[in-house]
Amino acid sequence: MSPTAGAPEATRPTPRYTKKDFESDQDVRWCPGCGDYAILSAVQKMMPDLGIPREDIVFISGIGCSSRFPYYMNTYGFHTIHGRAPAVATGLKLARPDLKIFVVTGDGDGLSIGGNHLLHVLRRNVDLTILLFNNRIYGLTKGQYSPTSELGKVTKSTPQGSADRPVSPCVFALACGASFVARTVDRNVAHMEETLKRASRHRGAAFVEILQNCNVYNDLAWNVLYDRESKVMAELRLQHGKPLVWGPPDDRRGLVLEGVRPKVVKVGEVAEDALWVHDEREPASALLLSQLWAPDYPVPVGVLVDVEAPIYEDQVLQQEDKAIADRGPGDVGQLLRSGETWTIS
Amino acid sequence: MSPTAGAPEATRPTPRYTKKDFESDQDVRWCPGCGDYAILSAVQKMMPDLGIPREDIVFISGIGCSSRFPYYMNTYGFHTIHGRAPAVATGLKLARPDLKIFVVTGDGDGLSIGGNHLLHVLRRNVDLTILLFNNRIYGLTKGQYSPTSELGKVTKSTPQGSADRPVSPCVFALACGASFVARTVDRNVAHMEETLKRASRHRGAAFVEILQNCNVYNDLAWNVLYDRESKVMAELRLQHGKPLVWGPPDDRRGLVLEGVRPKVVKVGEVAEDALWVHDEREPASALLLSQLWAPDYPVPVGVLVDVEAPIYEDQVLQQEDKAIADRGPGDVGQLLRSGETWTIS
Amino acid sequence: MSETMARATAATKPRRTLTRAVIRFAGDSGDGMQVTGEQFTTEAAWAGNDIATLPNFPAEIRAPAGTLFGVSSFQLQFGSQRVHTPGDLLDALVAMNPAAFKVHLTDLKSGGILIVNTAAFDQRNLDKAGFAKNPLEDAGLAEKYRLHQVDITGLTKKALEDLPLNAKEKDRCKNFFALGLVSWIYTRPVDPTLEWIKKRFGKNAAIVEANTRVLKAGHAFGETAEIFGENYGIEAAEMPAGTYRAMTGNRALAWGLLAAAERSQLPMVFGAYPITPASDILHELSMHKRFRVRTFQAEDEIAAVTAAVGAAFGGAIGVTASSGPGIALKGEGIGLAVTAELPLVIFDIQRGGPSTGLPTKTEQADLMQALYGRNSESPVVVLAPQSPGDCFFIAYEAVRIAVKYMVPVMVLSDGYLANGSEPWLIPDPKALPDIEARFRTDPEGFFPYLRDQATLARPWVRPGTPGLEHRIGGIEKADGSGNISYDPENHDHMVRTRAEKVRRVAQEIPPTTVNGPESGDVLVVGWGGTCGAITAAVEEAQGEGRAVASVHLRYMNPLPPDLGQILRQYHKVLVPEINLGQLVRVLRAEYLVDAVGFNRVRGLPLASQEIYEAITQLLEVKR
Amino acid sequence: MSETMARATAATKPRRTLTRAVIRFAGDSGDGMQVTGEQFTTEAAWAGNDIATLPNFPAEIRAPAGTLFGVSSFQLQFGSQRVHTPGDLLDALVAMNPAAFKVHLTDLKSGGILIVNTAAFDQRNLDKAGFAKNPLEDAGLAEKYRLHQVDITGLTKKALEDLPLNAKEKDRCKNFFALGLVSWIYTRPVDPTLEWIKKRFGKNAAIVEANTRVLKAGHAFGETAEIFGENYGIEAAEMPAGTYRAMTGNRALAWGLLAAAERSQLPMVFGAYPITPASDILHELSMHKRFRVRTFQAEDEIAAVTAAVGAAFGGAIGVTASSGPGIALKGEGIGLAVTAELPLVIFDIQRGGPSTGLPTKTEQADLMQALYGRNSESPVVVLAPQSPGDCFFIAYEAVRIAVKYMVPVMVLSDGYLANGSEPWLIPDPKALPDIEARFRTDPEGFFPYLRDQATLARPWVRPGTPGLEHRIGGIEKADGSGNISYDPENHDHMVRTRAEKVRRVAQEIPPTTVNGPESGDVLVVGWGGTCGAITAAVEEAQGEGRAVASVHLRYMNPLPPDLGQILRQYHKVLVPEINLGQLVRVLRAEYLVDAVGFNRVRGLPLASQEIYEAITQLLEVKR
Ligand SMILES: Cc1ncc(C[n+]2csc(CCOP(=O)(O)OP(=O)(O)O)c2C)c(N)n1
Ligand SMILES: Cc1ncc(C[n+]2csc(CCOP(=O)(O)OP(=O)(O)O)c2C)c(N)n1
Ligand code: SF4
Ligand code: SF4
Ligand SMILES: [Mg+2]
Ligand SMILES: [Mg+2]
Repeated sequence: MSPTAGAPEATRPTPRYTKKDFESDQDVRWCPGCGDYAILSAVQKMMPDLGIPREDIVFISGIGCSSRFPYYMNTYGFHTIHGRAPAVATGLKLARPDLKIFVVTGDGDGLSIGGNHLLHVLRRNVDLTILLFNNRIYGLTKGQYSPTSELGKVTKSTPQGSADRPVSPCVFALACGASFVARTVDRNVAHMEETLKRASRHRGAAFVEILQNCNVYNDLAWNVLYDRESKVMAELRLQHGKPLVWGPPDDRRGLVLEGVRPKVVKVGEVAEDALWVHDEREPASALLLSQLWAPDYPVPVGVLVDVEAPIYEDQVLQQEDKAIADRGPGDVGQLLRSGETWTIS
Repeated sequence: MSPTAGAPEATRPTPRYTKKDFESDQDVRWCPGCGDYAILSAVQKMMPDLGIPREDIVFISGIGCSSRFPYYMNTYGFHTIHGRAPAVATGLKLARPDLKIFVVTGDGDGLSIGGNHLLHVLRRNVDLTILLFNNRIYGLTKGQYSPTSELGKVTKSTPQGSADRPVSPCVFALACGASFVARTVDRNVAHMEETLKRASRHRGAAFVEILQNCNVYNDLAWNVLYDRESKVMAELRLQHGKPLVWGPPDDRRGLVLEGVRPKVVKVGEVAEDALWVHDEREPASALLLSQLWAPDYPVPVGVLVDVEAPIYEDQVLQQEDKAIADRGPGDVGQLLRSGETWTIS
Repeated sequence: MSETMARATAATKPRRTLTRAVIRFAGDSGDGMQVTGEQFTTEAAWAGNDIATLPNFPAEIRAPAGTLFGVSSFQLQFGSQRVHTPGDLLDALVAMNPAAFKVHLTDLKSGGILIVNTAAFDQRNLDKAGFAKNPLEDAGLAEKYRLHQVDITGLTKKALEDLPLNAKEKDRCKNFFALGLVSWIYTRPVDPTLEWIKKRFGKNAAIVEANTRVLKAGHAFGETAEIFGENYGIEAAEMPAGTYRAMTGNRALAWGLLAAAERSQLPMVFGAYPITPASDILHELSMHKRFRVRTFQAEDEIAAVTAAVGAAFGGAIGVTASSGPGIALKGEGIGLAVTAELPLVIFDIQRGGPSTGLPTKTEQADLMQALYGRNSESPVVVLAPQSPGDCFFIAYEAVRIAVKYMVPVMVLSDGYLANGSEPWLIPDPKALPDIEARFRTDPEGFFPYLRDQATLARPWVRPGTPGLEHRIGGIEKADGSGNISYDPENHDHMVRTRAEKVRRVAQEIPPTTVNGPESGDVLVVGWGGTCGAITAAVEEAQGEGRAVASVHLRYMNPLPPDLGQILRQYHKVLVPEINLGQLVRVLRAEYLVDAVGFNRVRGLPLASQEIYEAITQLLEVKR
Repeated sequence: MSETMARATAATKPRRTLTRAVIRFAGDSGDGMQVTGEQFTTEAAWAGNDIATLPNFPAEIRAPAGTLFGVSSFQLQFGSQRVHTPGDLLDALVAMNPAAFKVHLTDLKSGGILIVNTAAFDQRNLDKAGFAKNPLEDAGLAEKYRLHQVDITGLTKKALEDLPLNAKEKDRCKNFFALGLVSWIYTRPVDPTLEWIKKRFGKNAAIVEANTRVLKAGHAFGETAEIFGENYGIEAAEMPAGTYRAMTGNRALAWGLLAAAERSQLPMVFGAYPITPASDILHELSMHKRFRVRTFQAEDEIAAVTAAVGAAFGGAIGVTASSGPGIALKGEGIGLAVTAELPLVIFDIQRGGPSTGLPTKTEQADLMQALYGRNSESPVVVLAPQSPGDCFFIAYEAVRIAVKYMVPVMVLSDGYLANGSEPWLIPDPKALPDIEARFRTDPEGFFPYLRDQATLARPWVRPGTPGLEHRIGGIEKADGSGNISYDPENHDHMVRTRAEKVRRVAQEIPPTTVNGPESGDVLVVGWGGTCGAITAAVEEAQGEGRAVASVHLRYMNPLPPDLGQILRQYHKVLVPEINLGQLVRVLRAEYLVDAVGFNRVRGLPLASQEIYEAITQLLEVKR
């Protein structure tokens, strides 16, 4: 019997959903003002467009404020343990390749205790949509620095400043071979929806870093992208096949490559075709791009990479089908009597 | 009292050592023909040149054939548990910044169960020399595929071939912010010694991937770099400040960059200055370089990156010194009476 | 700050003198109930009362205002006699909003004082709390309780009218109105709070002024308002002379480590990964870099414990702390310290489980995990503090034993001890026992697994010592040489040696103190944070002439050598625990006594009343 | 392959008939002793003997030739009566080199057969084994044992002179010379081995020819050489009629899972991270993709167990396997399954510990970890197979219970059961009990924590089922609704409910079989791989008319309901375990019986002889 089957409902016509259909009956328990609210509503809003029956959708999370997410989605959900959501989701996907599975994690859950699982789920390219809420802090435990906190970060656990350099979620994901990597911002609802939609439609492990505000323990950590002034000069909207340009209409900037070193130029001061053109199909270039950050460079926002790669569970299924095609389905009765046996009468 | 002190021997003149001085009295228990033997002897040979008193040197390892390494070094050594050597070494370094600490790990120990610790020790840039013996297999457990095994690898646990794509140790290390990353080969003793020496002298986390042969479970996995024929066309020796060229004298090849895409050219068919010049001070370019592999590209061997970065324990010590400079050394008697107290008579 | 002042407080209305009172402040997470409770605690402490406190807050960081799950509360009992617990039922309850009212009213004694902030009882809040109608309109309420409806919000606003603060800032002061009022009712001196306000808000004059005014306004309100007929005095308790401070369990654990580091002159590395309710130990220690105690916020619990093991290999004191789920992850790392025979201290601040469970609630269910939560025969020493202040001595003792016996020591605290506080008689650090850390430096005849005959400890060697280079690891070792050994007899010998080494720690255990008659009908055996509740219950039974005694264990493994003997002196043994019966299983297996458990697993401390009832029931069974 | 053939074997020299024999093949890791032993096992099996085997190999992959730690051996006992163990002392020892000679000679009975490969006793090998002089030159040797010095290497070379193989390839055949010789000595049929050679080396004719020749040469050597005066016949054992196969514990566990998957028609996900001695379960299952059992080699043990939990959430059977150190890492993940109340099966193939310990040696010291190795009250069902073949039924039973009660089930096997093999009467899969997996599909009145009244199991729901969308997690839940709940009484209720659910599994336990009189002087209680040794010891005592019986537990938690009753029927209770006394503690705590342990922790199975002695000692104490 094929475990991939057994979802006859898959054939039912998918109902026309609205955002409301994805809101659960649970009280939302985040702090007032938390960026997580915006993310929740963006996710709920884009869900209907996926055209997937609600019962075929599962949200898996670890532990953290961010990981409370599944309770608020009117789908199947599992709030698991700290850092392990990618592994739980991998097991679920292996058992049920027919399901649409989201993983929700945080910068601590996904990159501190859970860093290793993130590496391997991306390497395996399991077909999951992974949302990492990056607020550069441990929220739920009341404000210790996280692996994405800036060097010298003063927190409860580092009164004189943290002593370690942060890791960039996108750089990390790309180095782990993620087939889809994007970055978006909690205060940019339209862009979030757009990005989440694309991530959800990608086949394979899709990783999205969502810059999220923890107004209680790390307020305005992403202010460079919130503040009207700084934003125009700091936000680089990625568009496939388009040159990497940003800035106010009267003062457009662009990127050119000097060898492997990206350089900021004023648009117009260089030839159009000298500008670095964004190519989502180029992991190597995405890896360069993902290393850019303000103030020296703009902050790339949008889809960094979107490529096809072998999907773990696809191959597992192919191997099964082949084994069965070659030698027929398993039969325990036969198996027990296979190989050397002898009879005593 | 400063824990960094208490090593008065540090002032003694360092004895003139020979290789023998670093050989322990333990029987070496690797399989005959194992690449680990060559690595052991290379390490023992380069030790005297470090000019560090033997008693100030510690080897920390996890579990695996490779992790048996410390037993064979006549220094201090600790064969810990699977995957945790970087964490053990971090604690040791925090307690004893005066020691020279090596970490020995394998592709399974360091990148499977231990991947997260590797990420964080590199991110923190703890002053450690980390040697990862990459044989693309689990040796000690008798031959299952590892995170560096090629896709489709047939092993005991994957009779129909593995279903996940490998991670590159060097790409991973660079993405984690390693301040020194190099690659060398067990069958190239001279190059190993040279590379290990440089790694040992680097301050901060130095990561060396050693391509190692497991002749029992994964023989000749690196044959492209062993075989005389293929080697000349496959091995790219990195030299700081020199163009990236390789190949036999009569058929030299080189790399040029087309945008961010490296391209193989025949030396001479392009202008000298068009060739991509290796710069160890350029992590971004190292990240590009580290992604190259045979057959489409040569395999870079040597030092990929060597930069200065803030060192975790240095800053911890600075914070202590500052705290003491500002407010004097701690005194428990005072502490207990600090803040609100009241007396009952 | 002189005591004379601590006593002074005007009282023109009639004052009744009580021996003890139990009060609780309850409101929104945002209402500052924790500060209010802590300040009242300080005031009572200054007045010389004995005190026990019980903070209680939601798992959510800042749950939406007005919700039931967002309620935060702080309870304390203070008295002129020894106070063992925060108390069971309340003499007074302050409810800042309907949700707090709903959640906590059930704990108020009938006839108890009930102060409500009427302003908060509007439709929105009533809905959020799920009240169909305003409960204050229920006439029965005023009959059952001494109800005081006070517009705390409004009175606070009024008191601050002319101050240059925005509405939100003003509203934030209202908790101090409640504090002032309750301070008046129980005639506790507000001086320490006035001082605290200065210290805390020093930089911001307006805020200092505002809080000061509101505090005084609340106090004056009690004095003048018609509604309060009388107030209450509670004499200073008979407490040992000396200088006191308020002490919480987590801080005490941290300071105990500092004392051990200072005395032993050893470097200390504290590796931890944040987790409720253990995080504050990391926070506290990281503020004391002057002691050269190195805090390491690791990437996970496994890194935290193995880093501590690495530090121990380097000749430092390796310490790690977590709560249940994190301790579960440390099992393998602890096992490494067991076989490497290195000193290691592990703090387990127990919380409600299993799994994530009830992160902010207390429990005692990790005893079995402490004893057995590792593969194979992997013995460690286990200690348990019996009060917040005792955490200081237990932490120190843990280091002393770990170093002397080269063994891991696990300390079982809990969420109640961690956050609860008590007046603590400040000890003289010099009076603490010595910590014997002798490093081997002599190469002559050295082997890493040679043993001290008294303790069976192997030599501790600091890397850097010439001539002592050696290698150890997690594989079984030949006793003496420490070389890898697969020899069957050696393995059996080593397994027994590691067990015997832990057993030898019994040498360190002082004679067990029995609270009550040396023999009798019922012996109550407890451990950890239930000490106060058990003592109160037992004393109550004793007061009625029952032949009941109690023993409270601080050494859980090994057990005190005299314990078996003591157990046999009583007809019945009762073991109250906040779990399903863990110590009771250990005692039954160890001594074959028919000990029975009293178990409630509610995420709350046990009430002395219910323990008292369990005792009396057991006495009846006997007859 | 007909049995008649299995009986046929020429015998012109005098043949003595024995009832049982214990023999051991010992040599270098490279000498192929495991294959030799396995093949001899097959031969004896075909001859209808009952058998028990004990492979024993070094932790090193291929330790350098000739070293003591590089010695690999394979022991078996075969007989015409029921064989319970691989045997204690040896009737015959084959030593392929000096190291093997040194390590194993001590186990040979005086008067036993000793076959040595003289060619290997050269200076280099003697040095490596630490022999000052060649022990074969010691005259005493031939007096104490029936010594046969055979130049196995040389004779093998000679037999292959004309074959187109290099020296190394030829030398590799020498183990089959020994096999042929021993097959002749014990008149076991070589036919199955000849068959095996064809199958194994089929592609390479030269190798087939070589091994065949050498095997026959060895056989002929025994027949013709002067040195062997006689050989031995061992009749077929009285075994239940039916078709048999050789079965090892790890394969039996894997096949038991396949049977459970087939019967239940549930998908199965097996998550594991390689570790000795559990890896072979992963290897075995990964060869059976036709059963759609999905093996997942995870990045670590935590991912392995949590992936299994994820699969269970998806409506599949989630299984994970490891050994002690890996199980220690899984504690938190198992706790998640406990509170999520999902079916999960965990195999713990116990090995020597603590920490890395003795990876290739056996032990029974993870019982406490299985019961308590998690934070808080986190009960799981624990089962233990009693023989290699029993692993099949236990694995199946584990799935059945996990699914029926929505609970994690831990199976405690060990290195001895995992690699040891026995003749196994092949069962009819259809005769296995049903596996009741009923998925809830009706939205009407659904809540995720509603319970079945008989089992207390909550409903299992497959994501994809319309109208049953729900969310669960590791935080405490309100019974019924499954919503997050911090309510104190609910928590107490849930903690007790999870415990009660595990207790209810007692309904599944058949009446305990007592091997011996229903009351008497000594009852021996065991569990796991010691079954054979205990049975043999008890039968020996019974044979001498002692009032001794034994009970072997397969259900460790909950314990059989009738056990307490049974224990009280004997004056003394003896509990032999390969640990420092774990089950004995459980029995003492549970039943307050003064059970005593017999404990040897050597990484080896217990010898029936030593258990027998422990029994007799206990009998004396009584008198
Ligand atoms: C095993 C374990 N260790 C530690 C914790 C405590 N803990 C809960 S959430 C968290 C970090 C959360 O940070 P992040 O993932 O960034 O989530 P956020 O709250 O910031 O959204 C920690 C350390 C835990 N619950 N379990
Ligand atoms: C906690 C734990 N899990 C699993 C193992 C089993 N194990 C030992 S070494 C190893 C992998 C070794 O691979 P690698 O690091 O590549 O070392 P190699 O033997 O190839 O040098 C595994 C899975 C273990 N010892 N401990
Ligand atoms: S603590 Fe921060 S991240 Fe958590 S809910 Fe509050 S604001 Fe959001
Ligand atoms: S198994 Fe492979 S890696 Fe291990 S010792 Fe043997 S050859 Fe070396
Ligand atoms: Mg965060
Ligand atoms: Mg390897």
